[in-house]
Amino acid sequence: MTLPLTHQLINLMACLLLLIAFAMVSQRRILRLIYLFALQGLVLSVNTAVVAFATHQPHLYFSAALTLGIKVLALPWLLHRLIDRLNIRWDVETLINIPTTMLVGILLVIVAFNLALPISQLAGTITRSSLGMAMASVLLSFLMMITRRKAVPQVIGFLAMENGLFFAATSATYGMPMVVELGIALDVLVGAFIFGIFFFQIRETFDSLDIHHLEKLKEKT
Amino acid sequence: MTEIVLVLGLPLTGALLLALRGHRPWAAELNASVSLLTLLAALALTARIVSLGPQTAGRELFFVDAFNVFLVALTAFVGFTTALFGRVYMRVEQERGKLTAGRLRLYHSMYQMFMFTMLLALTTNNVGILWVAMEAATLTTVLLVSLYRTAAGIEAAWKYFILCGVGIAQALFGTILLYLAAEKVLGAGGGALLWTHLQAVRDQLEPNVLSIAFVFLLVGYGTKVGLVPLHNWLPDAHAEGPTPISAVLSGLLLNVALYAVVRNKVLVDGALGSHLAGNLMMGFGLLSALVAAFFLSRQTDVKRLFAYSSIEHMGIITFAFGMGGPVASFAGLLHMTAHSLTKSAIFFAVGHAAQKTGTQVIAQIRGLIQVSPAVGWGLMLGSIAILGIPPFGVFASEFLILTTAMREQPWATPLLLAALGVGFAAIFSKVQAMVFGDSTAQRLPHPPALLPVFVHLLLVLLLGLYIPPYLAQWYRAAARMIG
Amino acid sequence: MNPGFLASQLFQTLLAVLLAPLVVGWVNQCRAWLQNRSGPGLLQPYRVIAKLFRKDAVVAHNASWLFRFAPYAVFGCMVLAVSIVPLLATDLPFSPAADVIALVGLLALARVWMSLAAMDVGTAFGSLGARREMFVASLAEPALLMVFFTPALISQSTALTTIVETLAHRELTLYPSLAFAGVAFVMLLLAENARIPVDNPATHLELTMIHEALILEYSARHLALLEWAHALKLMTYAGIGIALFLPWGIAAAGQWGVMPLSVVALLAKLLLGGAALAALETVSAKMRIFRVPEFLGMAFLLAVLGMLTRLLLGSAG
Amino acid sequence: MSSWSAAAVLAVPLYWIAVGLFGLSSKASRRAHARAFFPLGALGGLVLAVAACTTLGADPQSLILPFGLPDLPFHVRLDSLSAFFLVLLGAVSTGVSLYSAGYFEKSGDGDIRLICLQYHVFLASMAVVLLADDAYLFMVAWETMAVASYFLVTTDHRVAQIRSAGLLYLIVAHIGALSILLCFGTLQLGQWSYTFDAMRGNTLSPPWASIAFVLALFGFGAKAGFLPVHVWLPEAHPAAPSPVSGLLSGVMLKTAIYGLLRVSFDLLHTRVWWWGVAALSLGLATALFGALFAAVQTDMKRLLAYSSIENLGVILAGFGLTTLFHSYDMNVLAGLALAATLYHCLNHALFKSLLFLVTGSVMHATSHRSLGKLGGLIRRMPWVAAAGLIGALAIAGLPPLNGFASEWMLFQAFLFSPSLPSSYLSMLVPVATAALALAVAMAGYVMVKFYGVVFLGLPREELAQAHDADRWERAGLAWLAGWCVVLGLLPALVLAAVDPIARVLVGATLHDATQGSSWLFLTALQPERASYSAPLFLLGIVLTVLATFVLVRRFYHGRVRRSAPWDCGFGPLEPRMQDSAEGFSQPVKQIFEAFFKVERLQPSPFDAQPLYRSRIEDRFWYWIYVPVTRLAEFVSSLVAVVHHGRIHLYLIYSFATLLVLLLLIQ
Repeated sequence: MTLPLTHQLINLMACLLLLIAFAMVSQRRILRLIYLFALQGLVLSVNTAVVAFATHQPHLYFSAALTLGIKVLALPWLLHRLIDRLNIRWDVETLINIPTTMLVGILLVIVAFNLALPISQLAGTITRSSLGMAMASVLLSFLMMITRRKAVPQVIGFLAMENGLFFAATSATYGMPMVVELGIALDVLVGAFIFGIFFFQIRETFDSLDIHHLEKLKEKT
Repeated sequence: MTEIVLVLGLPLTGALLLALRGHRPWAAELNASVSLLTLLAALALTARIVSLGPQTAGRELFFVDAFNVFLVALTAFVGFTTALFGRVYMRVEQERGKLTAGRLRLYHSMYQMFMFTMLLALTTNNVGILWVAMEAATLTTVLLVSLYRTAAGIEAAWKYFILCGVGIAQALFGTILLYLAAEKVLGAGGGALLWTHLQAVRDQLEPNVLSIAFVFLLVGYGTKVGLVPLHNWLPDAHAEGPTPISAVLSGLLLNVALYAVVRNKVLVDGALGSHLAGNLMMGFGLLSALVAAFFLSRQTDVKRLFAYSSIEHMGIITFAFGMGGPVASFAGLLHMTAHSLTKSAIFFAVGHAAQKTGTQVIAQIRGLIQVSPAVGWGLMLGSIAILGIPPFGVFASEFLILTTAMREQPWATPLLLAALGVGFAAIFSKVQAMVFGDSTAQRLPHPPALLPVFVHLLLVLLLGLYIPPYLAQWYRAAARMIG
Repeated sequence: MNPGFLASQLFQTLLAVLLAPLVVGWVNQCRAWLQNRSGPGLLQPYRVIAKLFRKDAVVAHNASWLFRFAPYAVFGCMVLAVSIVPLLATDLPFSPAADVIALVGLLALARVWMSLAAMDVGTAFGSLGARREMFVASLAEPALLMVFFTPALISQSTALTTIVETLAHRELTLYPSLAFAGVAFVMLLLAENARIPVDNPATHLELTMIHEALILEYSARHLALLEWAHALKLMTYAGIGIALFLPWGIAAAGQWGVMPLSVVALLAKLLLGGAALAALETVSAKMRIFRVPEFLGMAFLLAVLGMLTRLLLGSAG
Repeated sequence: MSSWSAAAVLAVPLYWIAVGLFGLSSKASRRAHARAFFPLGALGGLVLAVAACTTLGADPQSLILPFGLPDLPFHVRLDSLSAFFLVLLGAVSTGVSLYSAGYFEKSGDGDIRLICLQYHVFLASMAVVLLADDAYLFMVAWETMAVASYFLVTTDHRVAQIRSAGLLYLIVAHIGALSILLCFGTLQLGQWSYTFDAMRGNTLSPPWASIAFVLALFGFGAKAGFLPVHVWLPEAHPAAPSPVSGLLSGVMLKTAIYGLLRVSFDLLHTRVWWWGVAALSLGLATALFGALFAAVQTDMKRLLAYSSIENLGVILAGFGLTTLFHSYDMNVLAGLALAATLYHCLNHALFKSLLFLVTGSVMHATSHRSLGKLGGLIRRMPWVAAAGLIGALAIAGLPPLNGFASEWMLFQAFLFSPSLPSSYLSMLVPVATAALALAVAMAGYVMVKFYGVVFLGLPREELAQAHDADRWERAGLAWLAGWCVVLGLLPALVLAAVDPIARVLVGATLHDATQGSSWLFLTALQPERASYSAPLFLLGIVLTVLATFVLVRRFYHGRVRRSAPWDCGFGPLEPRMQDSAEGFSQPVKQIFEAFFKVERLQPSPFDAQPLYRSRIEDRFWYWIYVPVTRLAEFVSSLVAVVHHGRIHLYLIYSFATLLVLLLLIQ
């Protein structure tokens, strides 16, 4: 059977999301990471809009706009300014080698899909596979946070994870109730601000954003 | 219900006021008085619930029943006493030049903000709002952990932020899945996230989804509870933050996080009809208690020591709730109360001890009862209480938990025994060394605020010897709710 | 209790007290003969005691009341002990007051008094003697109890009277378990009465002496009492041995008719026993002080073996 | 009986707590304080003893107090078993409190107000332990007892050894308490039924009953100092002030015996024969161990502590024998063994506390604890010496004092055990009896050493300042010594007290077990079986001694010349030529070397000032405790690796946890 256009669109968006997640995992340059993050936000908001259109839920349009505002414009801009101020825009960080990361990523995707399978069975919504995708991208962002050695990329990974969650929320459940959406958005914003403050604190204390400075607190073995 | 408005509104307004004027000398008094008012409001709320039973308010946005109202009262109370303690403590810190007025303002406003998020998380009827509040709790405290701007402080705060943030993200995913399952039954819209509704239909929710959801929720909120192996932020944050914050983190935040876990456990058990959630919680609880006990013996920093002891006790409580049944749940609630009262009292005493000796290193704190008997005895009695020695309340709950476990989960008792034994030896050997012997402490500019310590200990003593009937009713009702 | 019983009790006690030095004398005499010496004569112990009583006592400066009281206490205990043991007649009025365990306790009491008194003056010899005495005793006492328990198991009683009646006044049966107990008893008798090979009362050699070191500080009447008590101790052990292992011919109390017969029997047994003891002492050599525990351990072991055989063979054992 | 006495019994603990609180609040000088409050405590003890005495043999009286957990108010019950131990507590505490009035006034260390509070809370908690009728109250009182005594032990907390002793004590006590807790956990039926009544109604399957018994044996054993959990005892008792040592050793250890009896005879119904064998062998091992180690101690309080281990071992052996008989339904014999056990509990309580008080006076007089420095005190402190003599003779098990009477009964009980059905068991008996006899004899050795070295001979150091005990101390000593004599002379009193207990616990009246016993005679089963009469005994000794004395005086009243002791003709004797404590115990060290871990520092013939030192250590320490601590350290070092400081690692943890759980629930 062929799905209606909107559904195909949603699935497409899901694939894009996952793709971007992979791209972020393998991306070395911070600046590009920020762009990718913005792109992901864009995909997210478009997807939200599509869902809104498909299911005629006006409040989802609002949510899409919110996403656009915060995740595509505000946060990337903020991060951009930040890396300028900390002039680390051309920072390149060495990752543990990409192929292994990729391989792990693939495994995660498989796990995620298998987990999502029963749920998608149940989900009578238009969403079938997108939940699995969302979960996969969440796990991927997690993986990214694990592999990064610098503060900023780790934060981006964290925000990307939130994107994945949002995607799951919208596509699997047509979005959470409004008040919750607002609350979550607020938290993300404040969180981003506090991250910013931290960057400066870390910077001025260790004059570097390298996390391996933050490994003093440990048990003496 | 005006009480709820007050309970939530007072800290919020207090936070705003202090954000503007928090650097003034009288800010500490303002902070304390706001907390006092909050406490009064919370008591009024409690009185109402005790008299009228569970209630919803604000278009079902808030729901207060026996379970969370007692946590509300506890939170407000510990918040108040901690504010009293912080009044003196932070003043000394400031005079020793460890803090500027600006940081003090941050501290005061964030303190009230933190109280607000705690109370919101407790009183809300909406799983989503609960999540929001939990996240906000992290955000409000993270800057306080790094208040001293020391390298260690920043590191601790960073770890706290990242780990809890990630954890809480898992919890969000769990919440989404919960919603996904719920809307099948309740239809889309706000209703599908409300306890009151979910409770009603919990046995119709799709078990598959809920089991996965519970895993995410457990890992998410469990991170904030400090369950091993998700606990790694906890000792750092407790050790590096200012002592009042350590007190409220240990005494309140962990409780609230556990509250979230238990709420969800109720739903999931209802849906699955199996004991999956309970078993998971028992496993985590045992693991936490055991690992924390073995950590204890290696600690050299007094606040880290008691942070690990918090992990141990959270493990025991989680185990109790996982075991379920009227007695065990009752014991779990009792242990929650006793633990947060005792542990905060201990942190008060430890704070003063650290200020007197100018260090947190156990090896350099000696003979407290020589210089200031009150601090020494406070620390000694507090430790005795937290180590589960009667007639303090912690023992009462441990008594119930152990005896019940011996009947229902005999396999677990050796592990619990090992955890308690090792923990006892580790903590008491260090505390004895700090309290007894010849002294290294000196005098302080301000007399220590020891009233909170002994008030807490007195209450814990009361819990061990005589639990007032209405309190008992309240515990029973809550235990019945938890099942 | 009727006067007859009381009389027989008094008679036995007096007889024993008066006879005790004679037994010592007899043993020494036999030993002298066996060693081709002409002995000091049977009555030598009496002479010694009499002489000592007539002398002036010398007491160390720092001796306390305990030192001067001890000889009386020891003598008293020994008299009591000898009057408990049924030498001539069973169920004497005093016998229900003490069974074998109490008897052992009584001997221990005497020993403790003596050791304390020896430590009182505070000389090297006193404490040396006390140490050795108490140590030997702490091994010998349990062994002695074990020895008693074998016949006690046989007769289902720890009362000497009952034991003697069971063993003597019923039809004659041979108890192999008693053989073990008998050997153990002889060894204990040697150890407890300061005889060779455990101790040698004839010397004051500090390497070996036990009993003599204890009483080194005593003189005159105190010494006399102690010597007499020592003789009484030997008498008591002899009596115990007789009661346990050759109980025939002991009268029941109050039977004056049989009494002379039993006196004769007693004397005969003492003669034989004394001679045997002397022979034993002559053929064996004094052992080093740290061999003594092995010696006593052997006795202990034999006594336990006796009990075990008794349990193994049941009523036949 | 009358209910006023039960009321009085219940009132005394409260009274004690009140005394303690008043003591805490009073501002009196140390002297006035001690003089004022401790006699009040003694009064409470006296009342308790008398009141409990009158309730002996009456039907149990129970009461429910409106405290405790919501569905579990405090249950209190006073039956004969409790009453017996309450009498013990009352009698001993009377003497000890009287003594303390004099003692704590002189001893400098510690704040008298705190000591007074802790002391009386300690007494009260022991009383409540004996009265409790539900698991919760029992545990509360039990642990309060431990903590109060811990604070008393660490009164002089500036000394490092005392701190470590207290720590060890509290740790062992707490672990023991946990195992008792689990024992109650097995006994309860769930759903808030923690009362002993409910537990009585609950019959467990043999395996569960055995688990409960083993837990109880371990838990109470940790308090009573049975092998291998005895290590705290020789550390804690010397560390405490002497009156406290007296209470610890005399009374607190007995509460463990009480608990053991309560659990295994009252709450558990099932009987398994091997419980008896286990307790019996454990007890005898403990007794021998204690006796041997007591023999080689050089510190007088450690010596007494080890002798406590020995006596508790003897008591445990009696308990084991009782269980053994009872498991084969030989109730009369069980009654006999039980009577012996309880009798010995009472005796040990009296003479051991007496001896600890004696050491207290000696320490005050000389400020020495080490036997190597003492000697000749009988001349400087006659009162204490006299009391000490009675205590020493009694604990050495010599007639006609009380120690002998109980051991006599115990031996009788042992002699009956060949009638056990199983041949193996009856073969076990000779060995057991032998071990018991050896331990008892060794006790005599120990006591001669103790008394001889402390009170006799010449002072090994300059002890000129030594002074006798003051009025209060004398009163306390006299009280305890007097009871040692009385209970020795009139065993019938004790039998009368024990009879109702035997009826309840093992279902046998002692009247069968000790037929024909009268105030004069103590018998086992039938009079011709075995009988012993302490009064006649004493009479005999006194008569003969008097007779000899009079006769000798009458006929040979020669002069008594004082002169220097004989010095073998080589010059003046020095005090140091006497046996030191090490010297006295040297034969034991030599013969039983296998039992000890001896470190000897031998001087070489060329040393300028030759130095000989030998240290005796407890092998159990190296067999059990060191390995356990090592294991714990090892595990914690493993665990510590987890907290490695790298945030990536932590993220991986939560990631892995998440995945594992997700896969788990699939």
